[in-house]
Amino acid sequence: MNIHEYQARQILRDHGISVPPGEVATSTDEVLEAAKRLGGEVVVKAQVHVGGRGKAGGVKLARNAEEAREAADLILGMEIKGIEVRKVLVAPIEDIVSEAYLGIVLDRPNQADTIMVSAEGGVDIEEVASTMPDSIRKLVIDPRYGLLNHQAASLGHYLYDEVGAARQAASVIAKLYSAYRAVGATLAEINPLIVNDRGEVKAIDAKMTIDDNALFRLPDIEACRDLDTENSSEVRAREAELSYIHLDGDVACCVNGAGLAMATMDLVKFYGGEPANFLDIGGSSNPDKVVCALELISEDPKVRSILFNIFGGITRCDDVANGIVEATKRIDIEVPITIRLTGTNEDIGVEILKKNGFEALVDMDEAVKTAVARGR
Amino acid sequence: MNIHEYQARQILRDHGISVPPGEVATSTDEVLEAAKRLGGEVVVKAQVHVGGRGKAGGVKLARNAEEAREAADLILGMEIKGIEVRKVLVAPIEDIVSEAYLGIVLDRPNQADTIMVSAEGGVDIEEVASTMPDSIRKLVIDPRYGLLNHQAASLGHYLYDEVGAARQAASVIAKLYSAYRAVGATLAEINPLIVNDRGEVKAIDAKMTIDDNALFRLPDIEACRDLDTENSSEVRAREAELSYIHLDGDVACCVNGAGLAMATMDLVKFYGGEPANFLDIGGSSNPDKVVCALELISEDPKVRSILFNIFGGITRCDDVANGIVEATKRIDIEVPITIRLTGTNEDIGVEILKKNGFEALVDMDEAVKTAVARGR
Amino acid sequence: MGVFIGPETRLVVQGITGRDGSFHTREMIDYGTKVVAGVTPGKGGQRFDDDVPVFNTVDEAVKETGANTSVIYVPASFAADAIFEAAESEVDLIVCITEGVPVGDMVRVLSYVSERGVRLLGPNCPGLIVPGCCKVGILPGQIVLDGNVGVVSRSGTLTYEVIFQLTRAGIGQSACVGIGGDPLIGTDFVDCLTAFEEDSETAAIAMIGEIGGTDEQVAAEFVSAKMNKPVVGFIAGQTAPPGRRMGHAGAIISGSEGTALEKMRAFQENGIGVAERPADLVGLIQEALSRS
Amino acid sequence: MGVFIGPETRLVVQGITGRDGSFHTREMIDYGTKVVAGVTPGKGGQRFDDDVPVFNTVDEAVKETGANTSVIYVPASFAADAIFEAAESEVDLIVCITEGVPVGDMVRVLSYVSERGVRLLGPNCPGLIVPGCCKVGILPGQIVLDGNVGVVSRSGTLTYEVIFQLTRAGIGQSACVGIGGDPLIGTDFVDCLTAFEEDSETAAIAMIGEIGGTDEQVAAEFVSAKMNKPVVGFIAGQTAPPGRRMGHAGAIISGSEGTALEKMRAFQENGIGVAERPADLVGLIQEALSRS
Repeated sequence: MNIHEYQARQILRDHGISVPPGEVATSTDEVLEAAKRLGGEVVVKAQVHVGGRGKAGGVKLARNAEEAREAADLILGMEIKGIEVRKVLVAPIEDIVSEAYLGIVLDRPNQADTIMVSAEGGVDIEEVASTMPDSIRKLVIDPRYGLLNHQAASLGHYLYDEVGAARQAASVIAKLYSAYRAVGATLAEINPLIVNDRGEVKAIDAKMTIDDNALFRLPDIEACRDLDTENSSEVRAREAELSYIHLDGDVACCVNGAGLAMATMDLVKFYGGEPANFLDIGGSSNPDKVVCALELISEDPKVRSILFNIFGGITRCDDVANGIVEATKRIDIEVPITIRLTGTNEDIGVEILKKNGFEALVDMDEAVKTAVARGR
Repeated sequence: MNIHEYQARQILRDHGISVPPGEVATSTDEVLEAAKRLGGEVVVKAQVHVGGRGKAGGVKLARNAEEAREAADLILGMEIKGIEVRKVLVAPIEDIVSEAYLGIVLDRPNQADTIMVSAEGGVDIEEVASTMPDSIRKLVIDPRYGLLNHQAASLGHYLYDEVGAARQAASVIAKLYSAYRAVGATLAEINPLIVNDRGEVKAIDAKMTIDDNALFRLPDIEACRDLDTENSSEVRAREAELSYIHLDGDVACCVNGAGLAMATMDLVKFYGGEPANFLDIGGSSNPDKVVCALELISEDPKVRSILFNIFGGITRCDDVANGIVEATKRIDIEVPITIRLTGTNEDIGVEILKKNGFEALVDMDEAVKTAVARGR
Repeated sequence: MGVFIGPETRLVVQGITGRDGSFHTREMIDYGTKVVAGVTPGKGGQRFDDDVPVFNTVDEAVKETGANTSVIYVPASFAADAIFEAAESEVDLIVCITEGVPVGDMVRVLSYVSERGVRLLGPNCPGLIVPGCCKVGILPGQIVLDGNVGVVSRSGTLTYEVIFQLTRAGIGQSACVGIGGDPLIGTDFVDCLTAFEEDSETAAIAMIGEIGGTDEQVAAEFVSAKMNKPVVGFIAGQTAPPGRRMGHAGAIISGSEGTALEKMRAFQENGIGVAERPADLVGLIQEALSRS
Repeated sequence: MGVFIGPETRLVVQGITGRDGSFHTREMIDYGTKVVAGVTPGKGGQRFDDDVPVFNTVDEAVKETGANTSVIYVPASFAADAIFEAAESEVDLIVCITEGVPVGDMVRVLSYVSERGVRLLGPNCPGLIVPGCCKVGILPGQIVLDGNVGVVSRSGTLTYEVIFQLTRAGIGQSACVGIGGDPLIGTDFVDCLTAFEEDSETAAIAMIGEIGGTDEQVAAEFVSAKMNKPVVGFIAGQTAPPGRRMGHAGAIISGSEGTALEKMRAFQENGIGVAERPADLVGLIQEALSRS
């Protein structure tokens, strides 16, 4: 789960990192008032979960409150990479002496968390990595000891020659790591980390990605989820513990397991169709999940054919069959349904389907071909 | 540093462990009022830093508030192993179904913290260790991972068959370990850990020893120190960063280094004298420490001879010499002073002493013999 | 012994009394796996299905029954604890079926199991099966066929699909291993390929990957550098839109890394025949077997 | 090479600009130790006494100067950090002079240094000296004499006393090692005895213990089981009242363990000659040398 800059800034603040003040606003009037409170000279920043805001015109400087209002008028409601901007952050402009990059990421090859710092901040770290790879210093954190004080100190000295700034940076690094762990993050970035004209080290922009699997023990963080920025079908899917991503095709896929779901989509494409979604009903399914899945699919007007591809393992075919029967009783499905059902409790599942007038196929390729053909 | 039972109970409570209520009192009237508030049927327990309170008559049960007052009258002011009782804990009597032992100690051979549990609680663990050693289960904690949940759970199941009690005990164990680490303890004991007639697991008596070296970062714990129970000279010594223990002999020893101080005391005894104290002025000494040391010694009326045994290493002989000169100017010392001074900056130190009318010896045995002889 | 499990496997089931645990314990017993113990804290002393003894702790279970392998069906919030417990009890292999384990937990867990020299499979994996002998996890026993093809996969049900198609074509398996699709897992492709290379029952290997991460690329280099047996492969997610999450936390396309195209190219460059569809693996395997 | 240090020792001083650090750095240089670097965070780029380069981190110091040994003179609150830093920088030996390090810190530190295979001496120790060659720590160089007696001690100044008396009697030392009196230390008696047993310069060993703990008992058993060279010993604290703390956190008599009497008996039972007074060690050593 991604959280907004203003939410990440609050988490940093809660962990003792110095972050300049800032206010979130959803209307131009709110921005005007916020800018007045913050002294007039402010930056107005779109709060969206995509990169490249600045280039897209989602970040604007204002010399006074009225300019801030005008900037907000341009930003609020604009679309950045297909996402509508509904909130902006209003923050005072800092006198920046230098900009650095600080990030902590889950490092898959090392199976550990890794801290990255670079004195070349303010631009995308990917860009730094490609243009000035030697400027990035990495530290893999041993999970058994956590971040050691001398390690943070060493990174601080790497970033800044001046001892005061180096010490402040070491402290920010240690606090960011605490925050990262406390909120179950897989990414935490401060970019830029600045030194201002008073020699203070501050976090200007902050970005965090939270491990969805950690949210069950972090209700405060779960509450950061911005449902407005998500597709409403996807929100409902998540609530039903389904994995659903809406796409632009016409063959709806309902599959158990992410890998099989992707392979099914690939096969739809292979046979000349276009998948309407990615939909994984997961393991240990209960019939209600299938009902919710069919509801989501039936609401997509583009869908012309529905394909179930179920290979029972921990998911049982009878549960899915019951779900399909139940769902088709409740919802009026007007497009053809093709069902492929095999694996655990296959016999019972097929029996249930037959009794209710459905046919079940055994071969995946055959099922996909049939579904694509029926969608024409 | 040892802390009192009532203080340890509060630390446990702060860490979420269920501890029955209790009040500290310093007078019989306070005990009467406390007993009334706690429902009358209470236990009155001497708060002293020595073991064997119960056997010494320092713990008494009372059926009502008046009996509690009478018990307090007997306990307050009594001496247990030479320590006067100035405070008592008044706590309600619990309906105890079973008593267990739970302790965490710094385990020197394993260089780790070790948890010990035994279903045979309520008596000294040393006694359990000698009479029923098999009843004690030990768990060495890997400092890199801390106490793992399944380890606490396993100890809970070891203590109690009943799953509710086992789970409560696992929780108490995890919380005690948190408390132990948070307060820099080298010992934390709950004895007995009880199950009451409502199936609740509670800590009845609690004992904690804090690592003196950890106190600098724990002002709240340092505040638990009970200066009343310490020799006032020892308190002043600690404030001056000296290590001082008052003993009953007449040859005062002022030495740098604990090992050399003990060896000096041994040698005083060897040559027929009795050491009046253990006094280690430590390393990196400054002249003020020596002044304080001589002040403490001069206040002991039994002292008939003073022996300095200084072997300079990190301590410099000139610092000590300056201290001796300074102190003898400020304090009127009436007993003979014998000085042995060698090591770092020996020449300068000896020169300073000579200028001020002191002689300095080089040989330790000679110095000790001289000091003992002068004390006769 | 087969790959990681075999006739000498003595299994303890953590979470044996749960919905999934009890269902799959029966499936495993039916398949012939020696399930010697179960663990459910608080249910120690009971017997599962009047047969398998249940213990409060894995340690007791191992001491009392000589279990050498553990399989975990506990909820995600307890999965890390369960792996730690199994690792401390000195079983040789831990198979964690549970999905949804926080990666922050896994960072510590992986360090612990690697230190103790215990093999962990998963989490969020279907487990493994040696056809006709033994299965640990949730792979459906009826779809496998005894033979000489090793199957290793990051996916769950896609693995079943591949096994199913091989079996329908009369191609049996020496062992099938699902390593799981999470970003942090224990046993990886290279571990499994190493085992298959050493396994006398295995003549060829089918490797099923998916988008996200670089494990397939690393495995491909391993194949060309260290393996003599033929390997063929498939990558799921060729049509996945970049930057969108496809269910598995591991299946994220980040920048230029981890696309299906990139992985397929790595396979090709290292002599691994690439299937366009799962069904094409059948032909590739047949060809590989005829060559070897 | 001598015991742990020798002519190839290249020393980095952590806390070189502090009061104790600077004083003892000069002493060590005067004695002939190769002090190649100092570390004081924030003073990187300066030179100590216009000579020794100062760095912000140990890592830089080691990379720039090839230091292989570190000595620590930082305050207690930073000592654990300093040891972690030195251990990570891949020096071979860390000597921690600082006293007052919390044992809770040391539990983690000891696990770390042992994992990394670094030798730690201390904390709260005087360091070590190879007479006429090299010293690391605070042992006064003027009291030692080159010879063939190994001295190992838990104490600080009592060690000096013993060395002083040996030297005055004309008995030289091969190396003198102060292991420190804290309850948790790195290098222990057995480590030092092992090194002395292997060291061709050492003919006999004087071991100085004190009350508290059971290290001397363990060492005594090691001497009788594994050593050929003669060992003599002294225990401080014969007159210490039970249950009172004598300055060193390690010097606590707990229950029946760790009394001077118990330790002296362990020495005797394992063939270690026991001195009643430090001065008696001279005669015991002379006798041991004449026998060997």
